[in-house]
Amino acid sequence: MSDPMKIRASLVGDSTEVKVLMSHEMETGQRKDAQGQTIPAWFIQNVVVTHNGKTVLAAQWGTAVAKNPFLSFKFKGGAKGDKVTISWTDNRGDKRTDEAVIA
Amino acid sequence: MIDRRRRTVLQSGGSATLLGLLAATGWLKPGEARAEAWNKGAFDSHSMPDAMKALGGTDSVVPSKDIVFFQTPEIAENGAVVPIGITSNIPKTESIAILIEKNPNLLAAVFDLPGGTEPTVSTRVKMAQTSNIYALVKADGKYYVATKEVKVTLGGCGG
Amino acid sequence: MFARAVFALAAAAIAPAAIAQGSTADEIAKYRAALREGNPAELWQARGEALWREKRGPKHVTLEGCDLGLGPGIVKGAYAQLPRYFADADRVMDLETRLVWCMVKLQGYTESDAKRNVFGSGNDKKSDLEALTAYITSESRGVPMKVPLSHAKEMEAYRVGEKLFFFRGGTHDFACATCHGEEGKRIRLQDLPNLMTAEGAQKAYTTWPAYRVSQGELRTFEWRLYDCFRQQRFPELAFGSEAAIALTMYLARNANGAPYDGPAIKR
Amino acid sequence: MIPSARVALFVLGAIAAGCATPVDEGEIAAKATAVIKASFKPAGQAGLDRLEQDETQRACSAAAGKALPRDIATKIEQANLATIRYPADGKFLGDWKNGEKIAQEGRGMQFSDNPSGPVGANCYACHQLSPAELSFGTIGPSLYQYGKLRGNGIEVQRYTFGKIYNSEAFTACSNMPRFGHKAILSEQQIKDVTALLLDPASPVNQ
Repeated sequence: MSDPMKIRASLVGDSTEVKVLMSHEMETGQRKDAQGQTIPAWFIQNVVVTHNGKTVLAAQWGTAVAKNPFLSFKFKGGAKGDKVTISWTDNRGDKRTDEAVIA
Repeated sequence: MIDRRRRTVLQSGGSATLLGLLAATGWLKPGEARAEAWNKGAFDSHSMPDAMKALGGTDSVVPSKDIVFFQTPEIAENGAVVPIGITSNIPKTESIAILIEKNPNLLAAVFDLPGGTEPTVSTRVKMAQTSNIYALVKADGKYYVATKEVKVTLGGCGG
Repeated sequence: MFARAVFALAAAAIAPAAIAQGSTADEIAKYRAALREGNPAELWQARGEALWREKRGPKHVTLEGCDLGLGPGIVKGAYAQLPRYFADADRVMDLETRLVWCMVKLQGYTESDAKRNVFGSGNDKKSDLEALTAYITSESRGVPMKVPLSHAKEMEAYRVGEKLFFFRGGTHDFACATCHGEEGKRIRLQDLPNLMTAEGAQKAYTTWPAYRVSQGELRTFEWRLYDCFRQQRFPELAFGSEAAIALTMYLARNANGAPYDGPAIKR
Repeated sequence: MIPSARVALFVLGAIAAGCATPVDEGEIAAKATAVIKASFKPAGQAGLDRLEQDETQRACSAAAGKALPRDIATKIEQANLATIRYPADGKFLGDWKNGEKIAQEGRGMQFSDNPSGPVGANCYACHQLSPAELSFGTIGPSLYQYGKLRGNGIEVQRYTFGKIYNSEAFTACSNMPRFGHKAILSEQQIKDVTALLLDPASPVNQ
C-alpha cells in the first residue's frame, strides 16, 4: 500500500497555496534491473485537487515526472479551516486520496 | 477555428505532430477535468522535430514572453530531479504543459487550471540529458510556447 | 632525476583560470534552493513517526520506551547528542545502532531481523531503520550539536575515528582525508567540506540524513559512510561496526556547536 | 621496492612527528588497525586484502595530512619511481578520444562494479580538462591547455605518462591514484589519457 501524501495548504493573501509530496516510484519503463530485465513502467497518470467539492487542478502526468513527486500551485477562494482533497491514480489502477486543512 | 488550426499543424509537420495529437485526441478541451482522462497518444510521442515544426508555426503556436520559467535552474546537479516552475501571464490561461525535447517520451505533464486557479505550477521532472524544455500554454483557445535550456551534469564520485 | 626536472618544468607552467566556474556555481545554488521547497524526506519522517508509535515485533510494544541517551522515550534533541556511550550496552552507539538495540531489547526482534533492510531500495524494500532515523533526526532540527566526550570510550572512539579518517587503502590509495581534508575543493560540481574543521564538519554532518535525488531514497549517515568506502574501493563497511561508529563520533563531535539542520535534500 | 627495515624506520619517524599525545598514541593506532580489520566484509571484487597497506599507504596515513619530512618524502618518491614501466615501444601518446572516455568514466574496481565492466580514471572528478565539460572537480589542478602550455615534446610525454602511471613517484602522498602501479588502467589506457592531455587536436588544448 502506498504511503500517505504530505500536503500543506496555507492562505497567502487571498490565495491558497498548495504544496504536496507524494510517495511513488514513478518508474519510467526504460530502466533494467540487475538481471537485464526491463522494469515495467509504473507511474501516476492523474492528479485531481478539489476544494469544497470543486476541482481546482487536474493534471495528467507521464513517466518523466520525478520519483516521489512534488507539486505546488495556488487557487483563489479558500478559507482557513477548509479542506483540500488530493487524489492520484496510477497506471496500475492504484489510487490514493488524502486531505489537508487550509492553515 | 480549432479545426483550421489543427490542419495547419498537420500540414506544416507533414505527419502527425505532437500538437496535432494533443488537439486530435481532445487534449485541453474546455471543461475537461476528468480524472480518468489520460492522453495516451500525446504521452507516447517520441519525436520532437515534427512537433517543433508545428510549434514554430506562428499560426498554431505563438512563442510568448508572457510565459515565465521560475525556480528552473540553467544547470541541474542531477537529471533525476529537475525543478520546473511555469507562470503564464497570458489572460484566460486554461492549461500548462511541460515537454522535454530530448526525453524518450516528450510530454512530461499537463495541468488543467479551472477559473480561480492561478496560472502557475511548480513540479519536478526527470531529464535523460541536457535539453530544451517547452512550456506550452493554452489560453482562450490559442496555443503559446516558451523555451528554456537546462543542462544536466554528471556529479559526485562518478560511480 | 630526469623526471624531477621535467616535473619542475611542468609545475612552472601556470594553469589558466577555470572557465565559468562562478556562473556554474550560481546556477547549481539555484538548483539546490529550488529543491528545498519540498523535501521528500518528509515522507520518510511521517512513516518513521508512525513506526515509532506502533506496537510491533514479537513483544508487540512500541519504541516509545527506547532510551536514545536523554532518557526513555525522549526524542526531542536526542540526535544532537549522538553518538554516545550507553551503559546498558557498554559501548558507544550511533542512532542507527541504538535503534537496532531497542528493536531487539524492547520489541523482541532478532538482531538480523532488525538489520534486515538497513538501506532501502524502492517500494518493495523499504527500510524501517531509514524511516525511523528520519523521524528521530527531524526532532533535533535547530538543536545545537552537543556530542559528549566525557566517557573514556567516547574519547577512544573519537581518536580511533580520527585515525581512520587518514587511513589510506584499496586500489586507489584513498582515505576520507583525500577528499575531505582541504578547504574549498569540490568533486565534479559538489563542494567538499573539510571535515577536520568545525565549519566543514558542521556543514556536512548536520545535513544528514538526506533525501538523495540521485537515488530517490532517504539516506542515513551510516549509509553515507558505507557509500564513501564503496567509492574509495574498500570492501563493504559493516552496518553498526566499530569503524562506522568511530568515524561518526569523530565527525559528529567536530560539528559541535552548530544547529542540526536535517534531514536535508541533496543531489 | 624499498627495503623493509628502512620503511619501518620512516613510518615510525612519521608517527613520532605527528604525535600530539604521546602517552597512548601507539595504543590508539593499534586499536584503529584492529577496528579496520573487524569492520569490513568482502564484497564483489573488493576483498579484505584491500585493507592491507603497502609502505607508501602506511607512511602517508601516519602523516595524517601533514607534510612529510623531505627525506621521507624523497624515499617514497624514489621507491615509486622505480615501479614505473614505460612503454616498450617508446610511444607515449595514444588516442585522445578514447582518453576523454576514460577521463569521464567513474566506474571500476568498486565492489558494486561489474568486474568485467568498464574501468575509468575519472579524471574529471578532480581536474578540469576539456572546457566543454562544466562538471569538473578541483581536488587536483586544472589541466585545461595542459599540452598547449607545456608543449608536447618527448620529455613532457614521458613525465605525463609516468605521473599517471604512479603519481607518488613525483609527489609523495599525492591524492592521485597510482593508475599503472595498481593496475587500474592498462598501458594503452594510460597512453590514451596522455594523448588527451598532450595531443594538439585534443579539446584540452584548444
